[in-house]
Amino acid sequence: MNLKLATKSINDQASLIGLEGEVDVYTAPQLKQQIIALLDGGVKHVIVDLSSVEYLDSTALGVLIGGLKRLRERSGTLDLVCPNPRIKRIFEITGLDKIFDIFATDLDAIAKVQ
Amino acid sequence: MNLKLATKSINDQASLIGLEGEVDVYTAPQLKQQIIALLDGGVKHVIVDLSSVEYLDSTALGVLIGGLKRLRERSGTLDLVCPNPRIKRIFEITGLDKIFDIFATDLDAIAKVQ
Amino acid sequence: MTDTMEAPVVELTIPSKPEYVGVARLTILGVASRMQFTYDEVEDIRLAVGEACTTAVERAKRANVSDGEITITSEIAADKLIVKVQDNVQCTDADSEESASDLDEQGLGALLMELLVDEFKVESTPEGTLVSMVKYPG
Amino acid sequence: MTDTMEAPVVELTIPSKPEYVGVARLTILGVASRMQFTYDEVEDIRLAVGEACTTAVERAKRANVSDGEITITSEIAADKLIVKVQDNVQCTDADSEESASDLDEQGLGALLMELLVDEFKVESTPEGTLVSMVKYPG
Ligand SMILES: Nc1ncnc2c1ncn2[C@@H]1O[C@H](COP(=O)(O)OP(=O)(O)O)[C@@H](O)[C@H]1O
Ligand SMILES: Nc1ncnc2c1ncn2[C@@H]1O[C@H](COP(=O)(O)OP(=O)(O)O)[C@@H](O)[C@H]1O
Repeated sequence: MNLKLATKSINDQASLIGLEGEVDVYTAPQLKQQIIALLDGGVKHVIVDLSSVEYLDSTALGVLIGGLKRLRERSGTLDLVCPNPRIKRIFEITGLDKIFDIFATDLDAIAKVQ
Repeated sequence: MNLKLATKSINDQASLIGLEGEVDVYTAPQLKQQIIALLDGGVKHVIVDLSSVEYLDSTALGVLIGGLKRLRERSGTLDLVCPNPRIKRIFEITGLDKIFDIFATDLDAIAKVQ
Repeated sequence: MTDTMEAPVVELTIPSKPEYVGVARLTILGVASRMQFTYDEVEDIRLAVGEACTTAVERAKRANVSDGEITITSEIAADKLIVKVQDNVQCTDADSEESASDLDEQGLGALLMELLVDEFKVESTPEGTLVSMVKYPG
Repeated sequence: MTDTMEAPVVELTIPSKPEYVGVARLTILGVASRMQFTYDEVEDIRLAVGEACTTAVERAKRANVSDGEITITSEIAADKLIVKVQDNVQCTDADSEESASDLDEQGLGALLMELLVDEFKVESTPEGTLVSMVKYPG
Protein backbone atom coordinates (compact mmCIF):
# COMPACT_ATOMS: atom_id res chain seq x y z
CA MET A 1 0.00 0.00 0.00
CA ASN A 2 3.04 2.24 -0.20
CA LEU A 3 5.98 3.23 -2.34
CA LYS A 4 9.63 3.38 -1.32
CA LEU A 5 12.19 5.12 -3.52
CA ALA A 6 15.98 4.67 -3.34
CA THR A 7 18.07 6.66 -5.80
CA LYS A 8 21.72 5.92 -6.49
CA SER A 9 24.17 7.70 -8.72
CA ILE A 10 25.86 5.61 -11.44
CA ASN A 11 28.08 8.41 -12.73
CA ASP A 12 27.72 12.21 -13.04
CA GLN A 13 25.28 11.81 -15.93
CA ALA A 14 23.34 8.72 -14.87
CA SER A 15 21.21 7.67 -11.90
CA LEU A 16 19.05 4.70 -10.99
CA ILE A 17 15.74 5.05 -9.11
CA GLY A 18 14.80 1.84 -7.35
CA LEU A 19 11.09 1.52 -6.58
CA GLU A 20 9.46 -0.83 -4.07
CA GLY A 21 5.72 -1.25 -3.56
CA GLU A 22 2.80 0.26 -5.43
CA VAL A 23 3.08 3.06 -8.00
CA ASP A 24 -0.40 4.50 -8.38
CA VAL A 25 -2.33 7.78 -8.37
CA TYR A 26 -1.35 8.26 -4.70
CA THR A 27 2.37 7.47 -4.93
CA ALA A 28 3.31 8.31 -8.56
CA PRO A 29 3.83 12.03 -7.71
CA GLN A 30 6.83 10.94 -5.56
CA LEU A 31 8.39 9.31 -8.62
CA LYS A 32 7.67 12.39 -10.74
CA GLN A 33 9.37 14.66 -8.18
CA GLN A 34 12.39 12.38 -8.03
CA ILE A 35 12.80 12.34 -11.83
CA ILE A 36 12.49 16.15 -11.95
CA ALA A 37 15.03 16.51 -9.13
CA LEU A 38 17.51 14.38 -11.10
CA LEU A 39 16.89 16.44 -14.27
CA ASP A 40 17.45 19.63 -12.28
CA GLY A 41 20.71 18.11 -11.03
CA GLY A 42 21.93 17.66 -14.59
CA VAL A 43 21.34 13.92 -14.94
CA LYS A 44 20.73 12.83 -18.56
CA HIS A 45 20.26 9.10 -18.13
CA VAL A 46 17.68 7.79 -15.71
CA ILE A 47 17.03 4.11 -15.04
CA VAL A 48 13.83 3.24 -13.18
CA ASP A 49 14.10 -0.16 -11.54
CA LEU A 50 10.67 -1.79 -11.24
CA SER A 51 11.97 -5.14 -9.91
CA SER A 52 10.26 -4.71 -6.54
CA VAL A 53 7.10 -3.06 -7.82
CA GLU A 54 3.96 -5.11 -7.21
CA TYR A 55 1.41 -2.72 -8.70
CA LEU A 56 1.68 -0.06 -11.38
CA ASP A 57 -1.14 1.90 -13.00
CA SER A 58 -1.70 4.42 -15.79
CA THR A 59 -0.63 7.30 -13.54
CA ALA A 60 2.77 5.66 -13.21
CA LEU A 61 2.91 5.10 -16.97
CA GLY A 62 2.08 8.80 -17.46
CA VAL A 63 4.94 9.84 -15.16
CA LEU A 64 7.39 7.54 -16.96
CA ILE A 65 6.28 8.82 -20.39
CA GLY A 66 6.59 12.42 -19.16
CA GLY A 67 10.08 11.70 -17.81
CA LEU A 68 11.09 10.08 -21.10
CA LYS A 69 9.92 13.16 -23.05
CA ARG A 70 11.81 15.58 -20.81
CA LEU A 71 14.99 13.51 -20.98
CA ARG A 72 14.79 13.09 -24.74
CA GLU A 73 14.50 16.87 -25.09
CA ARG A 74 18.04 17.04 -23.72
CA SER A 75 19.24 13.99 -25.67
CA GLY A 76 19.00 11.80 -22.59
CA THR A 77 17.36 8.42 -21.93
CA LEU A 78 14.89 6.88 -19.49
CA ASP A 79 15.18 3.10 -19.35
CA LEU A 80 13.40 0.52 -17.27
CA VAL A 81 14.39 -2.61 -15.36
CA CYS A 82 11.42 -4.96 -15.23
CA PRO A 83 11.92 -8.69 -14.64
CA ASN A 84 8.35 -9.17 -13.35
CA PRO A 85 6.21 -10.50 -16.24
CA ARG A 86 2.99 -9.23 -14.68
CA ILE A 87 4.27 -5.65 -14.58
CA LYS A 88 5.97 -5.95 -17.96
CA ARG A 89 2.67 -7.07 -19.44
CA ILE A 90 1.16 -3.63 -18.70
CA PHE A 91 3.82 -2.06 -20.94
CA GLU A 92 3.24 -4.70 -23.58
CA ILE A 93 -0.54 -4.45 -23.85
CA THR A 94 -0.37 -0.64 -24.07
CA GLY A 95 2.41 -0.79 -26.66
CA LEU A 96 4.71 1.17 -24.37
CA ASP A 97 7.35 -1.57 -24.53
CA LYS A 98 8.15 -0.02 -27.93
CA ILE A 99 8.96 3.41 -26.57
CA PHE A 100 10.93 2.26 -23.48
CA ASP A 101 14.04 0.12 -23.38
CA ILE A 102 13.13 -2.55 -20.83
CA PHE A 103 15.94 -4.63 -19.27
CA ALA A 104 15.72 -7.82 -17.25
CA THR A 105 18.40 -6.78 -14.73
CA ASP A 106 19.80 -3.53 -13.38
CA LEU A 107 23.28 -4.54 -14.60
CA ASP A 108 22.07 -4.72 -18.20
CA ALA A 109 20.49 -1.28 -17.91
CA ILE A 110 23.57 0.22 -16.25
CA ALA A 111 25.88 -1.27 -18.94
CA LYS A 112 24.00 0.75 -21.57
CA VAL A 113 24.55 4.13 -19.90
CA GLN A 114 28.17 3.57 -18.84
CA MET B 1 -8.05 -15.94 0.99
CA ASN B 2 -8.03 -19.71 1.05
CA LEU B 3 -7.01 -22.73 3.07
CA LYS B 4 -5.03 -25.72 1.89
CA LEU B 5 -4.81 -28.87 4.00
CA ALA B 6 -2.22 -31.63 3.65
CA THR B 7 -2.46 -34.57 6.02
CA LYS B 8 0.32 -37.07 6.52
CA SER B 9 0.44 -40.16 8.69
CA ILE B 10 3.23 -40.35 11.28
CA ASN B 11 2.34 -43.84 12.53
CA ASP B 12 -0.91 -45.79 12.92
CA GLN B 13 -1.90 -43.66 15.91
CA ALA B 14 -0.61 -40.23 14.89
CA SER B 15 -1.16 -37.83 12.00
CA LEU B 16 -0.07 -34.31 11.13
CA ILE B 17 -2.39 -31.81 9.42
CA GLY B 18 -0.43 -29.10 7.63
CA LEU B 19 -2.40 -25.91 7.03
CA GLU B 20 -1.59 -23.15 4.56
CA GLY B 21 -3.49 -19.88 4.20
CA GLU B 22 -6.35 -18.47 6.25
CA VAL B 23 -8.33 -20.41 8.86
CA ASP B 24 -11.53 -18.47 9.43
CA VAL B 25 -15.31 -18.87 9.57
CA TYR B 26 -15.28 -19.84 5.89
CA THR B 27 -12.44 -22.36 5.92
CA ALA B 28 -12.39 -23.72 9.51
CA PRO B 29 -15.11 -26.32 8.72
CA GLN B 30 -12.58 -28.05 6.42
CA LEU B 31 -10.20 -28.41 9.37
CA LYS B 32 -13.01 -29.71 11.58
CA GLN B 33 -13.94 -32.36 9.00
CA GLN B 34 -10.33 -33.44 8.66
CA ILE B 35 -9.89 -33.83 12.42
CA ILE B 36 -13.12 -35.83 12.64
CA ALA B 37 -12.04 -38.01 9.70
CA LEU B 38 -8.77 -38.82 11.52
CA LEU B 39 -10.65 -39.62 14.75
CA ASP B 40 -12.97 -41.91 12.82
CA GLY B 41 -9.89 -43.59 11.36
CA GLY B 42 -8.63 -44.42 14.85
CA VAL B 43 -5.96 -41.73 15.18
CA LYS B 44 -5.27 -40.69 18.78
CA HIS B 45 -2.56 -38.08 18.30
CA VAL B 46 -3.15 -35.16 15.98
CA ILE B 47 -0.61 -32.45 15.24
CA VAL B 48 -1.89 -29.32 13.54
CA ASP B 49 0.96 -27.48 11.81
CA LEU B 50 0.21 -23.75 11.63
CA SER B 51 3.62 -22.78 10.18
CA SER B 52 2.13 -21.55 6.89
CA VAL B 53 -1.03 -20.02 8.36
CA GLU B 54 -1.26 -16.27 7.86
CA TYR B 55 -4.61 -15.66 9.51
CA LEU B 56 -6.47 -17.51 12.22
CA ASP B 57 -9.65 -16.45 14.02
CA SER B 58 -11.88 -17.56 16.87
CA THR B 59 -13.67 -20.07 14.66
CA ALA B 60 -10.37 -21.83 14.13
CA LEU B 61 -9.66 -21.72 17.87
CA GLY B 62 -13.09 -23.25 18.47
CA VAL B 63 -12.37 -26.11 16.07
CA LEU B 64 -8.99 -26.77 17.70
CA ILE B 65 -10.52 -26.72 21.20
CA GLY B 66 -13.27 -29.07 20.04
CA GLY B 67 -10.70 -31.41 18.53
CA LEU B 68 -8.65 -31.37 21.72
CA LYS B 69 -11.72 -32.28 23.77
CA ARG B 70 -12.65 -35.18 21.50
CA LEU B 71 -9.10 -36.53 21.49
CA ARG B 72 -8.71 -36.22 25.26
CA GLU B 73 -11.91 -38.23 25.70
CA ARG B 74 -10.02 -41.14 24.15
CA SER B 75 -6.76 -40.34 25.98
CA GLY B 76 -5.30 -38.76 22.89
CA THR B 77 -3.57 -35.44 22.22
CA LEU B 78 -3.90 -32.48 19.87
CA ASP B 79 -0.69 -30.47 19.63
CA LEU B 80 0.25 -27.45 17.57
CA VAL B 81 3.27 -26.35 15.56
CA CYS B 82 3.41 -22.55 15.51
CA PRO B 83 6.68 -20.74 14.83
CA ASN B 84 4.89 -17.54 13.69
CA PRO B 85 4.83 -15.11 16.66
CA ARG B 86 1.82 -13.23 15.26
CA ILE B 87 -0.30 -16.38 15.18
CA LYS B 88 1.10 -17.65 18.49
CA ARG B 89 0.11 -14.36 20.09
CA ILE B 90 -3.58 -15.17 19.48
CA PHE B 91 -3.17 -18.28 21.64
CA GLU B 92 -1.27 -16.32 24.26
CA ILE B 93 -3.70 -13.43 24.68
CA THR B 94 -6.64 -15.84 24.99
CA GLY B 95 -4.77 -18.05 27.44
CA LEU B 96 -5.10 -21.01 25.09
CA ASP B 97 -1.32 -21.53 25.07
CA LYS B 98 -1.95 -23.16 28.47
CA ILE B 99 -4.30 -25.83 27.15
CA PHE B 100 -2.35 -26.64 23.95
CA ASP B 101 1.22 -27.89 23.64
CA ILE B 102 2.73 -25.50 21.10
CA PHE B 103 5.97 -26.50 19.35
CA ALA B 104 8.33 -24.38 17.25
CA THR B 105 8.95 -27.10 14.65
CA ASP B 106 7.10 -30.10 13.29
CA LEU B 107 10.04 -32.34 14.32
CA ASP B 108 9.64 -31.34 17.98
CA ALA B 109 5.91 -32.10 17.83
CA ILE B 110 6.46 -35.43 16.06
CA ALA B 111 9.14 -36.48 18.61
CA LYS B 112 6.52 -36.22 21.37
CA VAL B 113 4.06 -38.64 19.75
CA GLN B 114 6.61 -41.17 18.50
CA MET C 1 -21.29 12.20 3.68
CA THR C 2 -17.60 13.06 3.71
CA ASP C 3 -16.96 16.71 4.39
CA THR C 4 -13.67 18.56 4.64
CA MET C 5 -14.44 19.04 8.33
CA GLU C 6 -15.59 15.51 9.06
CA ALA C 7 -13.40 12.44 9.21
CA PRO C 8 -13.16 10.55 5.91
CA VAL C 9 -15.44 7.52 5.84
CA VAL C 10 -15.05 4.18 4.08
CA GLU C 11 -18.19 2.05 3.99
CA LEU C 12 -18.43 -1.56 2.91
CA THR C 13 -21.51 -3.77 2.63
CA ILE C 14 -21.15 -7.53 2.23
CA PRO C 15 -23.59 -10.45 2.30
CA SER C 16 -23.72 -12.00 5.77
CA LYS C 17 -22.04 -15.20 4.58
CA PRO C 18 -18.78 -16.88 5.64
CA GLU C 19 -17.15 -16.44 2.23
CA TYR C 20 -17.37 -12.63 2.36
CA VAL C 21 -15.74 -12.04 5.75
CA GLY C 22 -12.34 -12.16 4.02
CA VAL C 23 -13.37 -9.23 1.80
CA ALA C 24 -14.10 -7.14 4.89
CA ARG C 25 -10.69 -8.06 6.34
CA LEU C 26 -8.90 -6.92 3.18
CA THR C 27 -10.81 -3.63 3.11
CA ILE C 28 -10.04 -2.81 6.74
CA LEU C 29 -6.40 -3.81 6.15
CA GLY C 30 -6.26 -1.18 3.40
CA VAL C 31 -7.88 1.45 5.62
CA ALA C 32 -5.71 0.81 8.68
CA SER C 33 -2.49 0.54 6.64
CA ARG C 34 -2.91 4.13 5.48
CA MET C 35 -3.04 5.34 9.10
CA GLN C 36 -0.39 5.78 11.80
CA PHE C 37 -0.74 2.25 13.15
CA THR C 38 2.13 -0.15 13.67
CA TYR C 39 2.11 -3.40 11.76
CA ASP C 40 0.94 -5.21 14.93
CA GLU C 41 -1.89 -2.74 15.47
CA VAL C 42 -3.05 -3.19 11.88
CA GLU C 43 -3.14 -6.95 12.52
CA ASP C 44 -5.18 -6.37 15.71
CA ILE C 45 -7.71 -4.27 13.78
CA ARG C 46 -7.94 -6.83 10.99
CA LEU C 47 -8.60 -9.63 13.47
CA ALA C 48 -11.11 -7.60 15.53
CA VAL C 49 -13.13 -6.57 12.45
CA GLY C 50 -12.99 -10.14 11.16
CA GLU C 51 -14.39 -11.33 14.52
CA ALA C 52 -17.19 -8.74 14.45
CA CYS C 53 -18.21 -9.89 10.96
CA THR C 54 -17.96 -13.53 12.00
CA THR C 55 -20.33 -13.00 14.93
CA ALA C 56 -22.74 -11.25 12.52
CA VAL C 57 -22.55 -14.22 10.13
CA GLU C 58 -23.22 -16.65 13.00
CA ARG C 59 -26.13 -14.50 14.17
CA ALA C 60 -27.72 -14.50 10.69
CA LYS C 61 -27.28 -18.28 10.52
CA ARG C 62 -28.87 -18.85 13.95
CA ALA C 63 -31.79 -16.56 13.06
CA ASN C 64 -32.16 -18.31 9.69
CA VAL C 65 -31.82 -15.00 7.87
CA SER C 66 -30.87 -15.65 4.24
CA ASP C 67 -30.73 -12.04 3.04
CA GLY C 68 -28.41 -10.90 5.83
CA GLU C 69 -26.08 -7.99 5.15
CA ILE C 70 -23.22 -6.52 7.12
CA THR C 71 -22.19 -2.88 6.78
CA ILE C 72 -18.72 -1.97 8.02
CA THR C 73 -18.22 1.76 8.43
CA SER C 74 -14.70 3.05 9.09
CA GLU C 75 -14.23 6.62 10.25
CA ILE C 76 -10.64 7.67 9.72
CA ALA C 77 -10.12 10.37 12.36
CA ALA C 78 -6.82 12.15 12.88
CA ASP C 79 -6.12 10.38 16.17
CA LYS C 80 -8.13 7.16 15.96
CA LEU C 81 -10.00 4.67 13.81
CA ILE C 82 -13.68 4.07 14.59
CA VAL C 83 -15.19 0.94 13.03
CA LYS C 84 -18.91 0.18 13.22
CA VAL C 85 -20.16 -3.22 12.16
CA GLN C 86 -23.94 -3.13 11.68
CA ASP C 87 -26.03 -6.12 10.65
CA ASN C 88 -29.74 -6.60 10.01
CA VAL C 89 -30.35 -9.36 12.57
CA GLN C 90 -31.59 -8.61 16.07
CA CYS C 91 -29.39 -9.59 19.02
CA THR C 92 -30.59 -12.90 20.42
CA ASP C 93 -30.06 -14.31 23.88
CA ALA C 94 -27.31 -16.35 22.35
CA ASP C 95 -25.19 -13.24 21.89
CA SER C 96 -24.92 -12.81 25.63
CA GLU C 97 -26.01 -16.14 27.13
CA GLU C 98 -24.01 -19.29 27.05
CA SER C 99 -25.73 -21.32 24.39
CA ALA C 100 -25.09 -24.87 23.29
CA SER C 101 -22.54 -25.53 20.59
CA ASP C 102 -21.54 -22.00 19.69
CA LEU C 103 -20.18 -21.22 23.13
CA ASP C 104 -16.50 -21.60 22.36
CA GLU C 105 -16.51 -19.50 19.24
CA GLN C 106 -18.90 -16.84 20.57
CA GLY C 107 -17.00 -16.43 23.80
CA LEU C 108 -13.61 -16.37 22.14
CA GLY C 109 -14.70 -13.92 19.45
CA ALA C 110 -15.99 -11.42 22.00
CA LEU C 111 -12.88 -11.96 24.14
CA LEU C 112 -10.61 -11.26 21.17
CA MET C 113 -12.45 -8.07 20.23
CA GLU C 114 -12.19 -6.87 23.84
CA LEU C 115 -8.46 -7.55 23.87
CA LEU C 116 -7.59 -6.19 20.42
CA VAL C 117 -9.23 -2.75 20.38
CA ASP C 118 -9.28 0.11 22.88
CA GLU C 119 -13.07 0.51 23.03
CA PHE C 120 -15.62 -2.17 22.24
CA LYS C 121 -19.42 -2.16 22.50
CA VAL C 122 -22.30 -4.36 21.27
CA GLU C 123 -25.81 -2.89 21.12
CA SER C 124 -29.25 -3.53 19.65
CA THR C 125 -30.43 -1.07 17.04
CA PRO C 126 -33.76 -0.84 15.20
CA GLU C 127 -32.08 -2.51 12.21
CA GLY C 128 -30.27 -5.27 14.06
CA THR C 129 -27.02 -5.45 15.98
CA LEU C 130 -24.24 -2.88 16.06
CA VAL C 131 -20.67 -3.60 17.15
CA SER C 132 -18.58 -0.44 17.67
CA MET C 133 -14.81 -0.47 18.06
CA VAL C 134 -12.24 2.27 18.50
CA LYS C 135 -8.49 1.87 18.12
CA TYR C 136 -5.89 4.53 18.92
CA PRO C 137 -2.41 4.36 17.38
CA GLY C 138 0.54 3.84 19.73
CA MET D 1 -30.51 -5.85 -1.64
CA THR D 2 -29.09 -9.36 -1.65
CA ASP D 3 -31.68 -11.99 -2.28
CA THR D 4 -31.29 -15.74 -2.60
CA MET D 5 -32.33 -15.33 -6.25
CA GLU D 6 -30.16 -12.32 -7.04
CA ALA D 7 -26.40 -12.28 -7.34
CA PRO D 8 -24.58 -11.43 -4.09
CA VAL D 9 -23.50 -7.80 -3.99
CA VAL D 10 -20.49 -6.19 -2.31
CA GLU D 11 -20.63 -2.41 -2.14
CA LEU D 12 -17.80 -0.09 -1.13
CA THR D 13 -17.83 3.69 -0.77
CA ILE D 14 -14.56 5.62 -0.48
CA PRO D 15 -13.66 9.31 -0.50
CA SER D 16 -12.64 10.42 -4.01
CA LYS D 17 -9.02 10.92 -2.97
CA PRO D 18 -5.78 9.31 -4.23
CA GLU D 19 -5.02 7.67 -0.87
CA TYR D 20 -8.23 5.58 -0.92
CA VAL D 21 -7.91 4.00 -4.35
CA GLY D 22 -5.71 1.30 -2.77
CA VAL D 23 -8.59 0.34 -0.44
CA ALA D 24 -10.84 -0.23 -3.46
CA ARG D 25 -8.15 -2.39 -5.07
CA LEU D 26 -7.87 -4.58 -1.97
CA THR D 27 -11.65 -5.01 -1.74
CA ILE D 28 -12.02 -6.03 -5.38
CA LEU D 29 -9.05 -8.36 -4.97
CA GLY D 30 -10.96 -10.09 -2.18
CA VAL D 31 -14.13 -10.31 -4.25
CA ALA D 32 -12.46 -11.60 -7.43
CA SER D 33 -10.25 -14.08 -5.55
CA ARG D 34 -13.35 -15.90 -4.29
CA MET D 35 -14.57 -16.43 -7.85
CA GLN D 36 -13.48 -18.76 -10.66
CA PHE D 37 -10.91 -16.36 -12.07
CA THR D 38 -7.30 -17.25 -12.79
CA TYR D 39 -4.57 -15.35 -10.97
CA ASP D 40 -3.98 -13.24 -14.12
CA GLU D 41 -7.67 -12.43 -14.47
CA VAL D 42 -7.82 -11.31 -10.84
CA GLU D 43 -4.87 -8.99 -11.57
CA ASP D 44 -6.70 -7.62 -14.64
CA ILE D 45 -9.79 -6.87 -12.55
CA ARG D 46 -7.73 -5.24 -9.81
CA LEU D 47 -5.99 -2.99 -12.33
CA ALA D 48 -9.20 -2.13 -14.22
CA VAL D 49 -11.07 -1.18 -11.03
CA GLY D 50 -8.05 0.80 -9.84
CA GLU D 51 -8.08 2.71 -13.15
CA ALA D 52 -11.81 3.41 -12.89
CA CYS D 53 -11.35 4.85 -9.38
CA THR D 54 -8.30 6.82 -10.53
CA THR D 55 -10.27 8.49 -13.34
CA ALA D 56 -12.99 9.33 -10.77
CA VAL D 57 -10.38 10.88 -8.47
CA GLU D 58 -8.95 12.94 -11.37
CA ARG D 59 -12.46 14.03 -12.35
CA ALA D 60 -13.21 15.22 -8.80
CA LYS D 61 -9.91 17.11 -8.75
CA ARG D 62 -10.55 18.82 -12.10
CA ALA D 63 -14.06 19.79 -11.02
CA ASN D 64 -12.72 21.04 -7.69
CA VAL D 65 -15.09 18.76 -5.81
CA SER D 66 -13.84 18.30 -2.24
CA ASP D 67 -16.61 16.02 -0.97
CA GLY D 68 -16.31 13.54 -3.82
CA GLU D 69 -17.25 9.93 -3.17
CA ILE D 70 -16.84 6.80 -5.25
CA THR D 71 -19.14 3.80 -4.86
CA ILE D 72 -17.87 0.50 -6.24
CA THR D 73 -20.61 -2.11 -6.59
CA SER D 74 -19.60 -5.69 -7.37
CA GLU D 75 -22.25 -8.16 -8.48
CA ILE D 76 -20.95 -11.69 -8.08
CA ALA D 77 -22.95 -13.63 -10.67
CA ALA D 78 -22.45 -17.33 -11.30
CA ASP D 79 -20.78 -16.77 -14.67
CA LYS D 80 -19.34 -13.25 -14.44
CA LEU D 81 -18.35 -10.33 -12.26
CA ILE D 82 -20.07 -6.98 -12.89
CA VAL D 83 -18.38 -3.95 -11.34
CA LYS D 84 -19.97 -0.50 -11.37
CA VAL D 85 -17.93 2.50 -10.34
CA GLN D 86 -20.19 5.47 -9.70
CA ASP D 87 -18.98 8.90 -8.63
CA ASN D 88 -20.76 12.17 -7.85
CA VAL D 89 -19.01 14.36 -10.43
CA GLN D 90 -20.49 15.00 -13.87
CA CYS D 91 -18.52 13.88 -16.92
CA THR D 92 -16.62 16.83 -18.31
CA ASP D 93 -15.31 17.35 -21.83
CA ALA D 94 -11.96 16.27 -20.47
CA ASP D 95 -13.25 12.72 -20.06
CA SER D 96 -13.63 12.36 -23.81
CA GLU D 97 -11.64 15.23 -25.33
CA GLU D 98 -7.90 15.47 -25.43
CA SER D 99 -7.14 17.99 -22.73
CA ALA D 100 -3.82 19.52 -21.76
CA SER D 101 -1.68 17.78 -19.17
CA ASP D 102 -3.96 14.91 -18.19
CA LEU D 103 -3.98 13.43 -21.68
CA ASP D 104 -1.45 10.68 -21.16
CA GLU D 105 -2.97 9.35 -17.98
CA GLN D 106 -6.58 9.72 -19.14
CA GLY D 107 -5.95 8.03 -22.44
CA LEU D 108 -3.92 5.21 -20.92
CA GLY D 109 -6.41 4.59 -18.12
CA ALA D 110 -9.30 4.20 -20.55
CA LEU D 111 -7.14 2.07 -22.85
CA LEU D 112 -6.21 -0.24 -19.96
CA MET D 113 -9.83 -0.67 -18.88
CA GLU D 114 -10.81 -1.51 -22.47
CA LEU D 115 -8.05 -4.10 -22.66
CA LEU D 116 -8.48 -5.69 -19.23
CA VAL D 117 -12.22 -6.41 -19.04
CA ASP D 118 -14.67 -8.00 -21.44
CA GLU D 119 -17.23 -5.19 -21.41
CA PHE D 120 -16.55 -1.55 -20.57
CA LYS D 121 -18.82 1.50 -20.67
CA VAL D 122 -18.69 5.09 -19.37
CA GLU D 123 -21.91 7.06 -19.03
CA SER D 124 -23.37 10.17 -17.42
CA THR D 125 -25.93 9.61 -14.70
CA PRO D 126 -27.99 12.11 -12.72
CA GLU D 127 -25.52 11.69 -9.83
CA GLY D 128 -22.32 11.90 -11.83
CA THR D 129 -20.34 9.44 -13.90
CA LEU D 130 -20.78 5.67 -14.04
CA VAL D 131 -18.16 3.25 -15.31
CA SER D 132 -19.47 -0.31 -15.84
CA MET D 133 -17.25 -3.30 -16.40
CA VAL D 134 -17.96 -7.00 -16.90
CA LYS D 135 -15.39 -9.78 -16.69
CA TYR D 136 -16.05 -13.44 -17.54
CA PRO D 137 -13.77 -16.18 -16.17
CA GLY D 138 -11.72 -18.14 -18.66
N1 LIG E 1 0.78 2.50 -26.80
C1 LIG E 1 0.63 3.72 -26.31
N2 LIG E 1 -0.38 4.00 -25.52
C2 LIG E 1 -0.55 5.23 -25.05
N3 LIG E 1 0.26 6.22 -25.28
C3 LIG E 1 1.30 6.00 -26.06
C4 LIG E 1 1.55 4.73 -26.59
N4 LIG E 1 2.65 4.80 -27.31
C5 LIG E 1 3.06 6.02 -27.23
N5 LIG E 1 2.25 6.76 -26.48
C6 LIG E 1 2.42 8.16 -26.28
O1 LIG E 1 3.77 8.39 -26.22
C7 LIG E 1 3.89 9.74 -26.04
C8 LIG E 1 5.28 10.04 -25.62
O2 LIG E 1 6.06 9.74 -26.71
P1 LIG E 1 6.62 10.83 -27.73
O3 LIG E 1 6.38 10.30 -29.12
O4 LIG E 1 8.04 11.06 -27.33
O5 LIG E 1 5.79 12.18 -27.46
P2 LIG E 1 4.64 12.89 -28.32
O6 LIG E 1 3.73 11.82 -28.92
O7 LIG E 1 3.89 13.74 -27.32
O8 LIG E 1 5.33 13.71 -29.39
C9 LIG E 1 2.85 10.08 -25.00
O9 LIG E 1 2.16 11.25 -25.36
C10 LIG E 1 1.94 8.87 -25.05
O10 LIG E 1 0.60 9.27 -25.14
N1 LIG F 1 -8.37 -18.64 27.80
C1 LIG F 1 -9.46 -19.24 27.33
N2 LIG F 1 -10.32 -18.56 26.59
C2 LIG F 1 -11.43 -19.15 26.15
N3 LIG F 1 -11.75 -20.39 26.35
C3 LIG F 1 -10.91 -21.12 27.08
C4 LIG F 1 -9.74 -20.59 27.58
N4 LIG F 1 -9.08 -21.52 28.24
C5 LIG F 1 -9.85 -22.58 28.16
N5 LIG F 1 -10.95 -22.34 27.46
C6 LIG F 1 -12.00 -23.30 27.27
O1 LIG F 1 -11.37 -24.54 27.12
C7 LIG F 1 -12.40 -25.41 26.97
C8 LIG F 1 -11.83 -26.68 26.49
O2 LIG F 1 -11.07 -27.14 27.55
P1 LIG F 1 -11.58 -28.26 28.59
O3 LIG F 1 -11.21 -27.80 29.95
O4 LIG F 1 -10.97 -29.53 28.09
O5 LIG F 1 -13.18 -28.38 28.41
P2 LIG F 1 -14.40 -27.89 29.36
O6 LIG F 1 -14.05 -26.56 29.97
O7 LIG F 1 -15.58 -27.80 28.45
O8 LIG F 1 -14.57 -28.95 30.41
C9 LIG F 1 -13.31 -24.76 26.00
O9 LIG F 1 -14.65 -24.91 26.38
C10 LIG F 1 -12.88 -23.30 26.09
O10 LIG F 1 -14.00 -22.47 26.24
